[in-house]
Amino acid sequence: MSSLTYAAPTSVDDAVKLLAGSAGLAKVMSGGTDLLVQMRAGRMKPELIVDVKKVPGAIGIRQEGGAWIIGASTAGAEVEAHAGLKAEYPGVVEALDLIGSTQVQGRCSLAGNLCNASPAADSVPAMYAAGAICVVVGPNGKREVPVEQIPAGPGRTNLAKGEFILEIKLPARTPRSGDAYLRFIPRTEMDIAVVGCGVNVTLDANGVCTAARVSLGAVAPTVLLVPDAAAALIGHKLDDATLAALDKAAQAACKPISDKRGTVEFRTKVAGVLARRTAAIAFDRAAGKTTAKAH
Amino acid sequence: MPKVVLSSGSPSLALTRGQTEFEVEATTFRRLVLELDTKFPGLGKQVEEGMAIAIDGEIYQDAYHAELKPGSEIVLIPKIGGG
Amino acid sequence: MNYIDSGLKVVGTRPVRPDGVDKVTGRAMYSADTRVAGMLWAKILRSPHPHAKIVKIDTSKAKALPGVKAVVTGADFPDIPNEEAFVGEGPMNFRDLARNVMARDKALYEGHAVAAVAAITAEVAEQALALIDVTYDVLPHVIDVEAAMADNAPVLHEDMFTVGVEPKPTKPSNIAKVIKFKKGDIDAGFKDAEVIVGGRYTTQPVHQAYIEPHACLAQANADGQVTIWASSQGHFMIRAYTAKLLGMEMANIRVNPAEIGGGFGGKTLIYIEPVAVRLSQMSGKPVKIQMTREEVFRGTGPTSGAVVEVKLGAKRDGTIVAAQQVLKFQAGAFQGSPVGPGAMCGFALYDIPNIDVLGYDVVSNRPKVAAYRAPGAPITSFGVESALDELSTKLRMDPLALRQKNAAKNGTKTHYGPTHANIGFEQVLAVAAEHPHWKAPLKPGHGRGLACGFWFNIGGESTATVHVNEDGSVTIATGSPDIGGSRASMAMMVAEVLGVDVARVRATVADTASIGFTHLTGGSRVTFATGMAATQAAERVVDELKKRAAMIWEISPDAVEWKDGQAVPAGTNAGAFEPLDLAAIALRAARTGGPINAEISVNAQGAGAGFGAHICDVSVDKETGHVTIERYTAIQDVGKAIHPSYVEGQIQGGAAQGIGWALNEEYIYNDKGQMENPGFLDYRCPVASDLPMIEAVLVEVPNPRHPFGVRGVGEVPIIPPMAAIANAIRAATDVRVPDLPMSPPRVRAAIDKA
Amino acid sequence: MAKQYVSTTINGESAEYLCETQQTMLDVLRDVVGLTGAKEGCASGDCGACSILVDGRLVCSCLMLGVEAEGKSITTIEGIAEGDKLHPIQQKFLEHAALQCGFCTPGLIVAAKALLDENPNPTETEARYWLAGNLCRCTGYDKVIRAVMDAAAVMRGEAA
Repeated sequence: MSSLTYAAPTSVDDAVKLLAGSAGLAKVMSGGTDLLVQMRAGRMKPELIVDVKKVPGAIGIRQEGGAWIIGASTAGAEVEAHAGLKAEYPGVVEALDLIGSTQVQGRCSLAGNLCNASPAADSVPAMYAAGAICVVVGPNGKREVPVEQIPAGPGRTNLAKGEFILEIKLPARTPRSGDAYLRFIPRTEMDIAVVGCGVNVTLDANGVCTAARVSLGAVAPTVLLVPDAAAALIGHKLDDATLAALDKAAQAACKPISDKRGTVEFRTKVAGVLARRTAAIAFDRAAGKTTAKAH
Repeated sequence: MPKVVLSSGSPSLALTRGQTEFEVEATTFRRLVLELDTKFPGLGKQVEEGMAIAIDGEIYQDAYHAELKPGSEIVLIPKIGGG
Repeated sequence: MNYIDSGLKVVGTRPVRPDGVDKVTGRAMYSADTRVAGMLWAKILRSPHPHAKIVKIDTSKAKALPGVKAVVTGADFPDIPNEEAFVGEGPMNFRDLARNVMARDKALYEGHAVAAVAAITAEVAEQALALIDVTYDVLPHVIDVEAAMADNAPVLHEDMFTVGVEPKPTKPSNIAKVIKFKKGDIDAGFKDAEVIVGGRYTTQPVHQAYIEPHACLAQANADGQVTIWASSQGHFMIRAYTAKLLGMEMANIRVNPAEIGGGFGGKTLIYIEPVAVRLSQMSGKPVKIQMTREEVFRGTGPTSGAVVEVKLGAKRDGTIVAAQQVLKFQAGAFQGSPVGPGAMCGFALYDIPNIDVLGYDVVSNRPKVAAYRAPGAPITSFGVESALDELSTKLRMDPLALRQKNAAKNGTKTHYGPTHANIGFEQVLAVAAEHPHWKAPLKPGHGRGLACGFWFNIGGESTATVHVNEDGSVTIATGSPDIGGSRASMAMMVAEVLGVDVARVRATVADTASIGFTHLTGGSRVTFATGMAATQAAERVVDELKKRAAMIWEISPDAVEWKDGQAVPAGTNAGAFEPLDLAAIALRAARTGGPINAEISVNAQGAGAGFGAHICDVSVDKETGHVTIERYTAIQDVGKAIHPSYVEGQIQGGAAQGIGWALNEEYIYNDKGQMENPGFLDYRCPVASDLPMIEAVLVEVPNPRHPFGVRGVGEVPIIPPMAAIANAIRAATDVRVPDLPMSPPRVRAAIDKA
Repeated sequence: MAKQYVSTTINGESAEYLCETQQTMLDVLRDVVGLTGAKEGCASGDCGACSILVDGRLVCSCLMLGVEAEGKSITTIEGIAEGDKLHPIQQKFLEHAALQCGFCTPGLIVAAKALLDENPNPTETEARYWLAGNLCRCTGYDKVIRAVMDAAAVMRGEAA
């Protein structure tokens, strides 16, 4: 009686063929923690679900020439358990770890979080800040796309029909670099970010910032990369003046809405607060001062 | 005779024509209800269906048998439920 | 007999509950777990509009869908006259109840049931709902309580005229009822006052948020007999209400109580049972209804949101001489908010000569409110206990000392009539004053708050049976659904009376055909009232056991004593006989007159009122407005704790619900009058990481009207938290947050404003 | 379309069933397999009452399709005790009165087992964050956390 088809292909080609060949709505499933909820609520009525977890490369974590390659469907719990990755990109790992509950961690993935294209997705600002590259496979083969080019708007991506994200690449770490992600929620767990902030910096020997990427979540239709906020950091130590400039730049970048999770005014103020707090952790990590969990 | 007292804001005042205190010839809750109805038509029914009474301070709900002493003070109050 | 000082052996210990293993192994059967062969699944169509005339409902397409077995709308139910009827559970407007279960001419809130379908699968039933064509004439709606009170507000019920005002109004209104309580002379009181504080406080509707959604299974037979499997806070309530709404005889309805997955007051009325029965009658098959979480939020009753205005007048020494309150309570779509108890509870804690309380029961286009733990009291006390904190600040007086100075004691006459007797408020405050938490130095940046609460507690009708089995073990049954361990406390009280090991006493909850009428599990009445019935039944069994022993020994029953679970001769001249225990007497039951058991029904009076005091430490992130509960202590007079662990559990759980109410829980509506957060993602109940350990301190001032000194304990603990936290935030930030929930945006805004 | 055939392992026993594609693992357990210990509290992954273990990893069965169980090993609350011998977590829930209505209890116990399998010696804070996905409305979590910490001690052989 149901018109829904499920497939769990074991090769990229089969997965792409299925996705490209489907007449109706075809959805890629990694963890399914968003997809199944949307289906249950009737917001999403796919005719085909392609479970890509059996596709080679979709699950697992490896390193190539210093760069990290994360299977885009790898469950949060598995990523969280990877000491090497966590040591170099604690911000990305902790951001993924913030998604949902322990139960959700058993299923959720970087690709799912990214392609659900919610502006409040926790792992996405961290990937923006880290300068992550998405390995996209599709009918025209493989292409590499900067993560910030994937979301098109709430619930929409720039992926073409038949395409899906196979892997996420995090660039090789340069010395004195560190990242962090913080989000604000009303409770201590289980909420969607009211504001999220990712910061990734590289320092020189004197602790002066030489490179930075700053991102904000839940303050615009998509996650934002905030060059002005990065500019406020580059060339400076993290002193009060720098923090103030960062706060200002972050607030200036906000184009939020008022909804059940926060008001425009609150989100804007908290974006500044989080930018300061996240930057402080990223700087400490870059300076090798702390390995402590950010939250 | 037992004395019936209504809070000066009680909805029952409409039936007692504003009287907040009056005596009733009754020895039990049951008798009280009957007496109230003869004295102020409708009041007995109101008490029986929607109210509890406090006899000398103690609350009784649906308790015909509850005894009234000659000097008892009876207060009519809303029935109490709970979660 | 009274056992309070009789050297208790079982009562006060902490045995494992009789239903425990079923619940930790997943075997316990809750509402949605029951299945029978040939069962249909039903789904309910709900109004997308908060206020709309139902012009027409066309179900023909739905009926034509293969797999659909029955479709019902309001027209398929008897129209009930608009009158308060008295059925089992007490007064209830069954016309309102019927129209809440299934709308007739009007949909009065988003989520109001308008039709239902029974089909071979849930999926087919869902598809059928989409085929039901409802023509609505959408009307202007009103959500806010004060907006609903305004003259130009859209009127929900053309036939509703405000009760309690003279002269009788001629124009219909959303104000269902005005209630007043007066004591002394309020104007003289305020004239006499040297310090006056006042405030306007608001609370949002919050849902009981029991984790088990409503569900039921109904089977109607051709002979008119109906069986229902459902969880609730009263299966006799389900029987009475279903019978009334369907015009059936109670004898034709048998309700089997499933294990209940939380209620907190929210399962003291019905939503789906009559619908399932009707669909079963029309289809000839068993019908199962299981609400989704979204339906629970949109379609069932939270408690009221309210506006609470408080004014207090005091002498410089802290003596409160005048207290005034205006309460505006949302009732939801039908009248019946808990403004009555709200108007009684707020000032019941204090001995105040002049009191004036004015309350409004107001309908608006929201789900009809249902009971929620101490209905009305948390709302009124949030205002009063916050204002008391303002008063103590203004007087530079310790907030606990201020409460001690004005605390109600035995003999204090309340403003609503009764005189307090056998209460333990002063004892509770004394314990609070000496508690290490109250005396502990504050950590930097932390703030400490105190607030108190009062609840009447009730008794009422209960039935219990005690059976001595053939081997001398004991089985007891009551009509009270066990919502938090009452089978354990029943077994313990009976074991105490019989003088046997509690493991030899097994307790069950009997269905409506197997035991006498028993009122709801609510109002914190079960351990008190049903416990009284169980105790008396056990006592009657003891009398019988003595008779049987006397017969065996051929002596007079008066010459037999019951000691430590055995019949023994009373004194030497009664004769010398070997003691007879239950097994020995049960063995001879047939020869001495047959089975040994007793059933007792009571209408228990003399429920002892409960008082509590909560101490709370918070820290506040001033940049984000995030509040963290750092330490929490709840002190309460519990009368006598039968099973202390479950008494502590009631207090800890009530406090946690109050903390959620205080910090994050609320119904959020958009301008279309639709609820925007009907799920656990955005209706934010506290999670484990939000809370510290909650220390429950049991103060035992026995209630002399109960054989074991029991008082109800379940309601009081939800009353103080909102004010305790608001007062703690005030202490930490110097900012008073008068509006609930004290969520981060609200707290940050309040800090910025100051 | 036709139902899907799934071959899997449930609580140590090999199991086969037919299910609709869109049926969640929770629907399958309750309505197809007949194991009703996992509860539906929200069907959106927000309450944890449907928690199960899939190849030892904690998940919400409402957020997984029944067809995904193919070739996996599923553990539900019904599979936590060994025969008639309760798991220490179950025993401690009883001793600490860590349940009132008991509806969230199966999910909490499964989640607690996953915690202690991974981290035999959690701090109270770690336990609270791990269990944050399991809503309990009755207990305020106090006795639940005490039961879990106590069970951990027993499993470490430090307490009775």
